[in-house]
Amino acid sequence: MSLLIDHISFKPTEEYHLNDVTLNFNPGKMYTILGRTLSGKTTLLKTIAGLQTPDSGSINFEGADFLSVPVWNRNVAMVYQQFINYPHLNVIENIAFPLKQRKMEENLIEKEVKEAMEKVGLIGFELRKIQELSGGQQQRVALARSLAKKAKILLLDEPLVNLDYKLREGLREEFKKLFSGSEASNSILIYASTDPLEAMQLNGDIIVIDEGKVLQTGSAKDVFENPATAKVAEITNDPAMNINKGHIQDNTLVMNNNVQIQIPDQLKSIPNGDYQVGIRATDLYLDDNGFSFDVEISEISGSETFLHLRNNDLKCVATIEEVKTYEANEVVKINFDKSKIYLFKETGELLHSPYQQ
Amino acid sequence: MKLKTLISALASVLLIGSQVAHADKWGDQFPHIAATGDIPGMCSYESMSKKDYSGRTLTINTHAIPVMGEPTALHAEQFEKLTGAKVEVTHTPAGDLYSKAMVPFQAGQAPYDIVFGFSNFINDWKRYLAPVPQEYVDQMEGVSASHKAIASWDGVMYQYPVDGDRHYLKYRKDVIDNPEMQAKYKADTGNELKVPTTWKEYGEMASYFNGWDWDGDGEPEYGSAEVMKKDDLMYAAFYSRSVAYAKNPSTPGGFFFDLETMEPLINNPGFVEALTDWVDAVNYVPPGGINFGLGDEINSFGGGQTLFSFSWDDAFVAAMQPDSPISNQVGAAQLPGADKVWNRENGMWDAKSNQAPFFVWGWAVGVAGKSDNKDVAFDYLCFFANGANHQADIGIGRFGVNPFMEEDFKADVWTQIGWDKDIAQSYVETLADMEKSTNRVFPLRVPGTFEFNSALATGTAKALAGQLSPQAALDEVYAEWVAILERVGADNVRDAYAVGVKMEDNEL
Amino acid sequence: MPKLYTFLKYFFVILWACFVIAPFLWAISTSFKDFNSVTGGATYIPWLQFEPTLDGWSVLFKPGSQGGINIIGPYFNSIFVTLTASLISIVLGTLAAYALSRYTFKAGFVKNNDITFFFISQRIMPPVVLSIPFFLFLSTLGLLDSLAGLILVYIVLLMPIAVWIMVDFFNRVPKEIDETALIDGCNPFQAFFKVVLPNSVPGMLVAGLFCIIFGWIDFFFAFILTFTKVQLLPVKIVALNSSITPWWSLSAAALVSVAPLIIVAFIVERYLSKGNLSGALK
Amino acid sequence: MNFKHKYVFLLPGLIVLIGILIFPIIFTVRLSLSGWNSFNPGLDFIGFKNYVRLFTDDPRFWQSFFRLSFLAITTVFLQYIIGFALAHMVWKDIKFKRFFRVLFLIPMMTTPVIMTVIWRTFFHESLGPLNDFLSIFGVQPPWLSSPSLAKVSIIVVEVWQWTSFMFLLMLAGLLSLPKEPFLAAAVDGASPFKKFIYVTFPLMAPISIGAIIIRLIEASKIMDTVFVLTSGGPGTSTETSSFFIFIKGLREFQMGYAATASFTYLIIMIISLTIIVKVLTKVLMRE
Repeated sequence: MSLLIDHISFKPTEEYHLNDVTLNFNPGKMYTILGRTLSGKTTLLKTIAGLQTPDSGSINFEGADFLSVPVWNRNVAMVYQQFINYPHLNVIENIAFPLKQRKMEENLIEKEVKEAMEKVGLIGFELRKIQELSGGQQQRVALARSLAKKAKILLLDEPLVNLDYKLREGLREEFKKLFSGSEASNSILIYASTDPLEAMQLNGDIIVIDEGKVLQTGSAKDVFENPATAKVAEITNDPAMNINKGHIQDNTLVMNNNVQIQIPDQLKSIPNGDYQVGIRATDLYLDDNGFSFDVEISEISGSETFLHLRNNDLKCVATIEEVKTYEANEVVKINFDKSKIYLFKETGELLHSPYQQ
Repeated sequence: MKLKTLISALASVLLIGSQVAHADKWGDQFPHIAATGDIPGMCSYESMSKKDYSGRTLTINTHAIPVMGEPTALHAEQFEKLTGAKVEVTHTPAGDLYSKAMVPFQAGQAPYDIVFGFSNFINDWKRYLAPVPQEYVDQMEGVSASHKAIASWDGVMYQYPVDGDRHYLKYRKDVIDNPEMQAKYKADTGNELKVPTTWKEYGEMASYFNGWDWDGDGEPEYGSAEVMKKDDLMYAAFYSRSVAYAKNPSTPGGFFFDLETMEPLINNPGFVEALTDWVDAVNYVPPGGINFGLGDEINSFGGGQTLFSFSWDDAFVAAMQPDSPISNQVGAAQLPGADKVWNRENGMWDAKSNQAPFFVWGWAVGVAGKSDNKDVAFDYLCFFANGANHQADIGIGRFGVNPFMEEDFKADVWTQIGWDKDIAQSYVETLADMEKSTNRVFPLRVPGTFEFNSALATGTAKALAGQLSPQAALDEVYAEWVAILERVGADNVRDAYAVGVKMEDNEL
Repeated sequence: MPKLYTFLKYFFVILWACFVIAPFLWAISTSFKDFNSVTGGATYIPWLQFEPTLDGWSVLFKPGSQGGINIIGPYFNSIFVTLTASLISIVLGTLAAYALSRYTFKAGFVKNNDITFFFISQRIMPPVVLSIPFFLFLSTLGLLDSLAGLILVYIVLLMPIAVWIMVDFFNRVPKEIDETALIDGCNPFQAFFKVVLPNSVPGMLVAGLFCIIFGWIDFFFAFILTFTKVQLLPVKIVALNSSITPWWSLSAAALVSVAPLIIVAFIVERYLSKGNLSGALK
Repeated sequence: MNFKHKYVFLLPGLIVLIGILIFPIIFTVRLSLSGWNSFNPGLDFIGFKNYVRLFTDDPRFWQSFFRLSFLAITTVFLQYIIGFALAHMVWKDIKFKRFFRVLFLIPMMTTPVIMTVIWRTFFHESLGPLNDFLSIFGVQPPWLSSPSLAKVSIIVVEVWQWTSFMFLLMLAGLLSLPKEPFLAAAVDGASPFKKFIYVTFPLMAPISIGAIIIRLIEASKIMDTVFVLTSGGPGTSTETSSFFIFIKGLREFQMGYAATASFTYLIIMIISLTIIVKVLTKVLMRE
């Protein structure tokens, strides 16, 4: 009963949109595809939906070849990041559209539509025109249409990204509720996102994708704690994990001439050599005894301040848990939470994670 | 067009008609011929009413309303009533008449049973036209020999004579014959003010009467209105000005080409002299006169704006309409001549006074060879030109039907519709004298006529606009003509041109 | 600055309005003149400067035998041909434009843009060039001098315009709408007819208006390809150009021929103001 | 998306167009290799004689082509500038907005071959209103009878008629612009001039390119205006390619040669338009 994607590649131009992707989705679970913009998330969803045909590879659903099934017979549902509805139809007609297309009985349609509208909280808006709704409401309509279909595969392509912060938080909670419901157990849910935080909150299986390639799959916790590569570490953190070249020599981690750290215990077993050193922005803190860094840019986000710092060729971002303005080129003292240091091989594979057993 | 004109013309016609008491039952039924009533003949109203063409449809392409277009439609309606045929008439601007018929002709089609055009289309069209049956030719008693000749090719008539129409001079009698003006002119220039007999005199008078208000209407008047617009009629204006200098009766054998060598003569000093005159004329035409087409010319002279004009009959007859501002103030005369004429045999000017009419005939009409209705078509044309219709038509200026039958050249015909006697007299004499002339030029009617005329128009227009000197312009035309001859074949052109030259040299 | 701009704005707009309207005012005045009032020099105000007459107008409705051109029949021919050809052009053009906007075509070096350019390039050929071949073509089909023949030719004339406008239009309609329709169980045809088409009315309206305008003002093909049975308005009006150019009836005819399109201008403006059109042209 | 259905959408239009046009185009090419004229109608084969004549011995064609380029580029440029300016002016608050909008749309709805007759009377140097008006200032410009002013007159008529086309496209474009960039500019306190240069104009670039190209295509066919207004005169000073082809084809009936000129014209136009599209895209889109 699962969806099997087998060695799929898609290369419409010079660059791969999908590069040898192999994945396995099971019903009743939520999958989050995490990747940057243009990493191939949307292409993957569209390929599953049938809007795009891969150049090679196969897709198998419920034991049958899925690629030969045209999109309109696939029984999938998809919600886009743009609020896509049918502008010439009102709310009710929009939600009923796929059901009518399926030639469902009138009274059954009515029931299903009502149910879906209740779920997304659109009661009272039945006869509104789409243009008369706010962005959030429009997206609810799109969602309701997807839910009413009771599709076996539900694809959500950054459905919240165009909404403002508060709405996003609210809707995301509702999503979680909706998809943990009993009827969801029969469907495969695939949610694409660029936002690592969102991915963590949704708490499903995470698929990290970049340049059309699947980099890592696993539970949210696992991917967060043990990113398979430096790239994954960058993608799964916001701000991206600071990754810099460094080398270990005689129990000292040398980042550059100025920044040299005594190696913590857990890294003692690592042999001397060149590595990529990673540390999350949240694991940097202000410390009068720390290293001197020049502030390049400082930006305030909510209750935090992001500092873009530089010490010679060493660049990093630090998240400071307070709102404070810094001048450019101001010198700040920064220290690292040594226990949170990641080490990657020069080729990028994870060598050491602070969460490693 | 002008309803008032129609009514007043009809009224005067009716008045005279009742006096002469010609009215008969056909005259009652068809007000157009009320003046004369039906005139017996092969194609009279009476004869036509005995034919039954019901169920037949005749299609005609004619000129735009009203010139030729209106009489075509009017006679079509009458013809329908008399014979039961259905006649569909399409109106086309003059410049497009040729192509409108030629395109289907060349495609092997005959969408029109009857096609109107100009006399000089005959060479291109004749192979697509049906010869006029002998019985129709036989009954054309009043049609002059030269008219029949020009409507025919190698003795076979292709164009049914319906219209005369030549170029001649029109002038303002109220100026030229005005003693005050004569005195004033004499005082200022030392010359006599009279009907100009040379183009030089024409130019001098036109310049003198250019740009000031000599008729006291508060607007300035000008010297001359002529077709200077680079269109399909421009060539005729230039040839009219050229004949005096370039048609030498002592050098027969071609005006446009030397018939023997087929060498174009277009850039010889005779033509260059004419073009030099014409370039001067730019100074005494109304503002914008260099862009005048025939319509503008008629508007200008007919509206009382200029002293002179020379082209087809239409302008004269239009100016003589009762409601015209210059009615009975215009005179007709032969085209001006020259004091010298080029002799291409000895390459010198012959210092003799020379004048030659340019027989640029007007409207011509033929029946398509592929037509299924030739019988109806010829009956229609015959009916169009029957005595009663013809006499009524020629008096209506906007109809553009001009005298070509012998009885038309009588002053009474014109005094009857309100012309002053001396004007009518000068008019018919002018036309009749042209007919008698032995030194005349017929328009070019050879394969590629349109190419030759178009090249000429382009060249002369460049000279008028000051882009080229007259000599350089005509040299360019010469080169073009040589190229056309080469493309079309000099022999083909010669064969056709010989027909016209024979008539010019009075050998026919 | 804003004050100066406002002044300049009104100055320029009013100046242009005068320029636009001047020939029409002149035509209105001229249409009530006759030969004598025209050749007497420029005059403008009837009764005061010249004696008005309806001759110029009556010519348009009298039969040829009375020196008129009777435009009623040609008027309806023009309307019929223009509307029919526009309609067919819109239908075919919209379908083709949809394909070019949504799908990828590739045949050798020919891609979507080349096909679009091919459509538009049909308007590069001057009518005079095409007239003879079209004549022979229609003659082979036996469609000369027929409404059907003219419509056929006008489709070639108008479809490129429809394609040009509709490709632009569809490019600005999110393709996710069609995709959603497909996902919701529509095959491509159903997606087009049930979802895309109802939302393309503004675009089709603009395309239609352009087609109507360009069809209505054509002279050349109508002139070459008809003889007697079918005459279109411009051809009939041009037949007023006789040896005497009747300024008065030509003026009246010019006004009569533009009249129905003024209604079109109002429709365009209305939709423009409502914002319906604005999405359609960009 | 890629479904077989795409052909069903594209092909009806394409087939109809090609079906109607294939014959005319092939015929034109074949005709250009023949000596078809009034005397010898028919598709004889004379090789490239016509092309040799056109390229080596017909300065008039090339002069008319360069004149056409001048007229087309000038008129389209003016139409664009004026049309854009007018659209910008009646875009927002102005009194009698709807009246001006409708009025500015009307000229393009007039049939050129008829409307130009009115213009001809308008420019008539002794009977027309224009010089009657100008006589107040004591000038009587020879609108149609001086080679340079005749070009100006043609430009005036073309600009009068087709600025409305630009106006419509530009106004529609302006009305559909997104509001956000303007709000941003307002927040930044940009002057109206700067707002136009940095916000309005870049946003209007794509529609500008489309409008200019389609107008260039249409303006290159300019023919009725010339025919009615000046017949190519004075001299040859206002002849354009279309007019030249018209004279050669439908007046002189040199069908073969006219086809040669047409085909050559078509090729030149397609090449130059392709280049113009590229250049315009570069300039206007600042790519």
